[in-house]
Amino acid sequence: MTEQNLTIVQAVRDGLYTEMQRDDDVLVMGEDVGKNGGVFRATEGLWDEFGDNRVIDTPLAESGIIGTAVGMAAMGLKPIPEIQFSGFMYPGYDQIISHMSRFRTRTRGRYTLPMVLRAPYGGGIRAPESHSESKEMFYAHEAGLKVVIPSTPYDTKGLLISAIRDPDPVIFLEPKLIYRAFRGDVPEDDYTVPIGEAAVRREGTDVSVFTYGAMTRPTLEAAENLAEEGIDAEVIDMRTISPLDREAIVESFKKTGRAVAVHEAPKNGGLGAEITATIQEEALLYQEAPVKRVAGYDVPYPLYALEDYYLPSVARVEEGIRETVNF
Amino acid sequence: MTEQNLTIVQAVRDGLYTEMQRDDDVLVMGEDVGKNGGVFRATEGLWDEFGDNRVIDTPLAESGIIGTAVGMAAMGLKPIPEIQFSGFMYPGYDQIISHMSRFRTRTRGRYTLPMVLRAPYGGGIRAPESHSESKEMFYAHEAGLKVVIPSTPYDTKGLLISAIRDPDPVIFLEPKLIYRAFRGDVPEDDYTVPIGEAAVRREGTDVSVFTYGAMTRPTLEAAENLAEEGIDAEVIDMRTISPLDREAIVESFKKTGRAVAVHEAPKNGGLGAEITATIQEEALLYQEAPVKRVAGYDVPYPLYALEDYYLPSVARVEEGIRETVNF
Amino acid sequence: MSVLQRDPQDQVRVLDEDGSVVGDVPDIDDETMVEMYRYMRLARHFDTRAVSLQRQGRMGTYPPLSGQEGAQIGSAVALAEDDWMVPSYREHGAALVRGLPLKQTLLYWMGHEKGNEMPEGANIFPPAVPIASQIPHATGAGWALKLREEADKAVMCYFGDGATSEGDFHEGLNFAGVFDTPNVFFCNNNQWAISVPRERQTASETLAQKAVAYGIDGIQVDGMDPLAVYAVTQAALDKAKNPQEGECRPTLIEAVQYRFGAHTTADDPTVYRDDEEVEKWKAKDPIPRLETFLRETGRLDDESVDAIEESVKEQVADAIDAAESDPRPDPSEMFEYAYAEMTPEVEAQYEEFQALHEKFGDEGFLRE
Amino acid sequence: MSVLQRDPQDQVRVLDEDGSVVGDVPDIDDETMVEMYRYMRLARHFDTRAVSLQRQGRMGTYPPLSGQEGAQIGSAVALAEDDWMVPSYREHGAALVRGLPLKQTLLYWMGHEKGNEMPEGANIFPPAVPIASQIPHATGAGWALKLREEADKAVMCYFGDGATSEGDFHEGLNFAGVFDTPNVFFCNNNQWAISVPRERQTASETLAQKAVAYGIDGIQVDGMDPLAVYAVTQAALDKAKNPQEGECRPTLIEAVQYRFGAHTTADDPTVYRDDEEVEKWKAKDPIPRLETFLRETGRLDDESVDAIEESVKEQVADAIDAAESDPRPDPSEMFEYAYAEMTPEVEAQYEEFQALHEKFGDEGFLRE
Ligand SMILES: Cc1ncc(C[n+]2csc(CCOP(=O)(O)OP(=O)(O)O)c2C)c(N)n1
Ligand SMILES: Cc1ncc(C[n+]2csc(CCOP(=O)(O)OP(=O)(O)O)c2C)c(N)n1
Ligand SMILES: [Mg+2]
Ligand SMILES: [Mg+2]
Repeated sequence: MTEQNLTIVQAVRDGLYTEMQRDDDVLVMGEDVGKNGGVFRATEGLWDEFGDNRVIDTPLAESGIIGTAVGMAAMGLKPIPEIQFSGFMYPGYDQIISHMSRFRTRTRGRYTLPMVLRAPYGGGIRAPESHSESKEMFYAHEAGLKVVIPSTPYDTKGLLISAIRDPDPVIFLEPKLIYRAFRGDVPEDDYTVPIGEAAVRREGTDVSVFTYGAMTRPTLEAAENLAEEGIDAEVIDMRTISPLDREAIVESFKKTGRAVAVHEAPKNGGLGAEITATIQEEALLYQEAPVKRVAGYDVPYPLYALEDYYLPSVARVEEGIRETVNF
Repeated sequence: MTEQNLTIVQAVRDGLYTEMQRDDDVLVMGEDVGKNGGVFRATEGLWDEFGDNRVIDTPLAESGIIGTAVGMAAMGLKPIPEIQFSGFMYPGYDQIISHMSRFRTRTRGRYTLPMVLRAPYGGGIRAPESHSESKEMFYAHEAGLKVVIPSTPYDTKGLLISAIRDPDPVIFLEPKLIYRAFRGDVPEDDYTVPIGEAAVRREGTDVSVFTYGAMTRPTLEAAENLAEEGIDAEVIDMRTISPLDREAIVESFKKTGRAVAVHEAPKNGGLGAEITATIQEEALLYQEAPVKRVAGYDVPYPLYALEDYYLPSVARVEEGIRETVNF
Repeated sequence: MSVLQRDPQDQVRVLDEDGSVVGDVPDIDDETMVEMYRYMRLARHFDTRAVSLQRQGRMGTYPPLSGQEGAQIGSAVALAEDDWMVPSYREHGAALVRGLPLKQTLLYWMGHEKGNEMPEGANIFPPAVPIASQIPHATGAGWALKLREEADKAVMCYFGDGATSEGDFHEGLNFAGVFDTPNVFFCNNNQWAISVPRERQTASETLAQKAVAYGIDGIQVDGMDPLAVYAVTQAALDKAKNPQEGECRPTLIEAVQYRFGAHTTADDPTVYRDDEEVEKWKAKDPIPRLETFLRETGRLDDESVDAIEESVKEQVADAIDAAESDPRPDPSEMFEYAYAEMTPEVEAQYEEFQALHEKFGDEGFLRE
Repeated sequence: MSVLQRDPQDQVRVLDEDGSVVGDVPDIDDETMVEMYRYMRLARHFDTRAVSLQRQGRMGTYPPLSGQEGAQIGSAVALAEDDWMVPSYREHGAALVRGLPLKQTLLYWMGHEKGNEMPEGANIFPPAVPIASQIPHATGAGWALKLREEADKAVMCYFGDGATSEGDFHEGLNFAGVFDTPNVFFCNNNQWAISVPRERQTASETLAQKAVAYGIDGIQVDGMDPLAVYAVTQAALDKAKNPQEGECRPTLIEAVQYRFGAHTTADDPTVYRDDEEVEKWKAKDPIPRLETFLRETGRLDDESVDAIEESVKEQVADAIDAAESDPRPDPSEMFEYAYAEMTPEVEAQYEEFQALHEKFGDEGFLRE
């Protein structure tokens, strides 16, 4: 297989391209995805390649975008609506919660929705208000959906292809902070990375650090820094938020007995709580310290002058890990 | 103070009436709240009393209802929009998340939204699809909002009055399963029950059971049943979902060392996870058993023929408590 | 001039309240006309029985349709076999025409998802409870047909007057206009959205004129005149599939009608509306209107009416028997249909559930 | 005949592209006319500077307004002092007229909430980023005035052509129609929603005609003709406050115009539109148009134009200095403004933050 060296956003594009080549039922739709190639260029060139019927610029209406995609998917197409920023999924929230997640159950499988709802998510790019949302739990708390967040170019393409082929609706959130932050090898052909499986990004024995998306990098950086202090942290990238790879969580935790959860989403009701609860339920007896949550604060995400104080920083992650190891 | 013997839905009405009498800026709006008095009769008679300008039947449009209420509140009125069922808050979700929660932060307090968004929530009444939602975490995960769920007539009126007087926006979810299930003494005058304080419903020493809303009653029933088996459970009604009374959680847990969380909301990302995480963070050393979550399953809420299997039943709660005590 | 080229203010009618012809009778063969009548009788009788099942505690909340049979049957009969129908929650009558067995409708309102196992080829979407939320689905479905070059099929979407106030109405129709999708948007304006009257819903004089906002055609029809409804729907479906040069495919039809009964069995309409108003509209009842026309044109007589009455009763009784003797759904269904394949989380919860169920039996779960 | 009683297809104009009078010049005193011109120059110059600040990394993403000054200033000048304005994110020009200092606008786009500390009496809502979401707020604000018997004040809401596709546009205008609120809905149709052209946004011939759906008035105006915009807005505000018998208060104004520059500094319009198109619209530039008129009617001469140019430059330079020398916001603000009183949760997190901040300083947080 030929390898390419791609950024995450290029891997998104490559994943879309690959599946659109393979399967005529796959189409892309949303605001500015056509000629403009998406505001982040995630659909660049696709319109030239596949034309107006498969790369569709829509009116500015998120409920319309998601709702019509539901209708298309029920008819057997495989639409991939893009919402320009995850903070603009809310006007289409009813379609996600009341319909995307429930068509299969509602009809005992007569109608299913093989669709993928993509959106860039997360903070840190000095963007205006509403452009820095990290609210994956709004979707993880709703059964019937799968919620995927990649953190590397390889995973991005592989998970996206899995999502497109998944017979169930998938919410695919892309960490825009690292859309172009680095490159990675990505096979040119199609391949899949399974939904629902976490990845160990750094093996370690002292503490398990669970994270995902754009926080994976500062977490790894913190772990490397702490290695110099003699702390050997295991870093696990969850990759899928729902269904959560609880086996991976428990397995790592049984080894280390200590855990930290890192996410930019608000702490209250964030994935950190769910990870903690899982550890509780399945590995309490291994536990040597409280599970520490290093997360977004429970205040509205500030305008960008303060966003660095809001987001978990390397120092905060380090301190969280230290606190846990030294408990 | 004269006492009345009221149901929860009557206490809602009484709270609205009391505050509307006291404060001309308070008004009620929503679908069928006027002449019809609300589909659950929560606004019965208010239209006769206060007229068309303070008890307002609106067009069928939740984003319009919440969005215009935001505009009214920014201008200093105190609107109390009703959404007919909490499952119909989603079309207005953007207004809740992007605006209700953020006007104060956005303007450094120049504009604030003294509004209360009311909706009946929860399952168990053999209603059609979308009428049994228990998704309080969708709001608790968003900073800038307060989320209140009463479980007794007394609290209902007192918390509702607190919510109306609160300078910040409050989501007030009413457990419709027990709207008319029992009566309680409710003072005729105005009084408040503070937002953010849990209530011990049953003292006990063996295990702390945290619950709220409609699940409070089966939980208390389970606790009574278990008393016969020699298990002495403390039952705590959280009453406010956000901000959560973490002090009450920790205090009770330090006494018992064991905890169960009971809610009808889905388990994954539910309040049980947040309660567990809190215990972890603040009272790990007291812990003698995993925190058990007895919650809604992570599947779409079924049509009513199966809803009893979905909702935590007395037997399920009992078993959860037993498991925790016998760990 | 096509029936669609009228001013949206100008209501299309074929029969007056007495069943006399006041417009162009559409070209429908006799058999189909009688069938329309039979469907209306069937829907009406089903409705009466369903309400009483609910009263007897044998069924949950149910939304009656009496008064709206003309609009439902008249429009559904105009659909071709390959067309699709996207309903709200009140189109039991229209669904019947599409081949959804009454038993299914009963099961749905008895709280079984089984009711939504649409028969292959019926081409019906499941009922949508959140108001107007099905409208974008219909547009998407029509759009899918067009993208697949199957725009010789159309998708009809039903919704109420209240639904026109929701954002999804706006977004769904606007997309249809922009992408010129083969859709018919059929608004059952029954004058009430629960207790909120039509005038409180919007300040526009008609609902049909809202089409102007989307650059599509809008037309108002007497919704209690099944022949007028048929004519208008037929024309709209035709245009959706075969637009002439310069014509748009989608149409918004406002079918003016009345709900005779309660909004649902949980509603008490006497709180918010007068008997007088109800009586006024009952005079427009679509069933006697069509019956008079059919009798007067020799398509129906006492005998055939009696036979229809008999067969309708039997059909409904059989459906009720069948629904009530259907096995309770198994709790496992809750877990089975959430995803194509159970996720580990769902599986673990299913196992926990099974263990509890084994231990406590149904008594451990069922209330009362 | 009121200017509002036209067909929505019929665009109101006062000046043609060369600044010659082709309609009724509204009754505006000389001073105000010159002020309008000055505001437009100020807005244009500010815009140019703001774009270059962004390019130099001194400011974040910024949405330019060049080309849209005629619509913004013409409409805002028509507002009475007590009226309210509910903007989207592009109305820096209109906000200026309302008394929002340029420094505030800069601070906002530099990522400080301080920019939204609207001066007492300016009666401006904070910018709304989610498209169309401010429209229901405007309706609610107008409704609040009416409920308080202060409907001698009106609320003007700005939004773009793209915004008309959102459900909130529909719901907001529909409520305004039903409750007859003192509102003016001002659509800045600048032909593009980022890369999506007006024709892809909706199939309706005009945006103004969407008013028909709400039973309110709609009117299209040349949005690059500040005098026409003033006239139309003035008439709409008048009607909002003092409707005549049978008139509705709300009006939808479609101001047809063009965005000369990028959607925001993050956008590259050459990807999706031709220079030719841009040039065509640049010929309609509102600034020279008004300047010609003012010069030809003796209201402006070289000297006063130069003086305005000077003062405008100075004012913008001062504002930039002031904004850039404003202290960085303190991180504590994040915690302070979430609620009227910090909740225990926020307080605990604030304490945790403070401890970390003390320990690591800003280096523990700031990236790069
Ligand atoms: C989004 C949403 N909001 C509220 C409701 C509650 N509700 C059910 S039916 C109804 C009235 C619907 O009126 P209309 O659209 O005229 O249809 P009809 O019931 O008259 O057929 C309301 C408010 C709902 N189902 N969905
Ligand atoms: C709900 C929502 N969806 C998407 C966006 C992203 N976005 C920002 S501006 C814009 C285009 C707006 O176009 P228009 O309404 O015509 O206003 P203009 O920018 O042209 O002034 C889009 C899609 C947003 N801000 N809000
Ligand atoms: Mg209706
Ligand atoms: Mg625009």
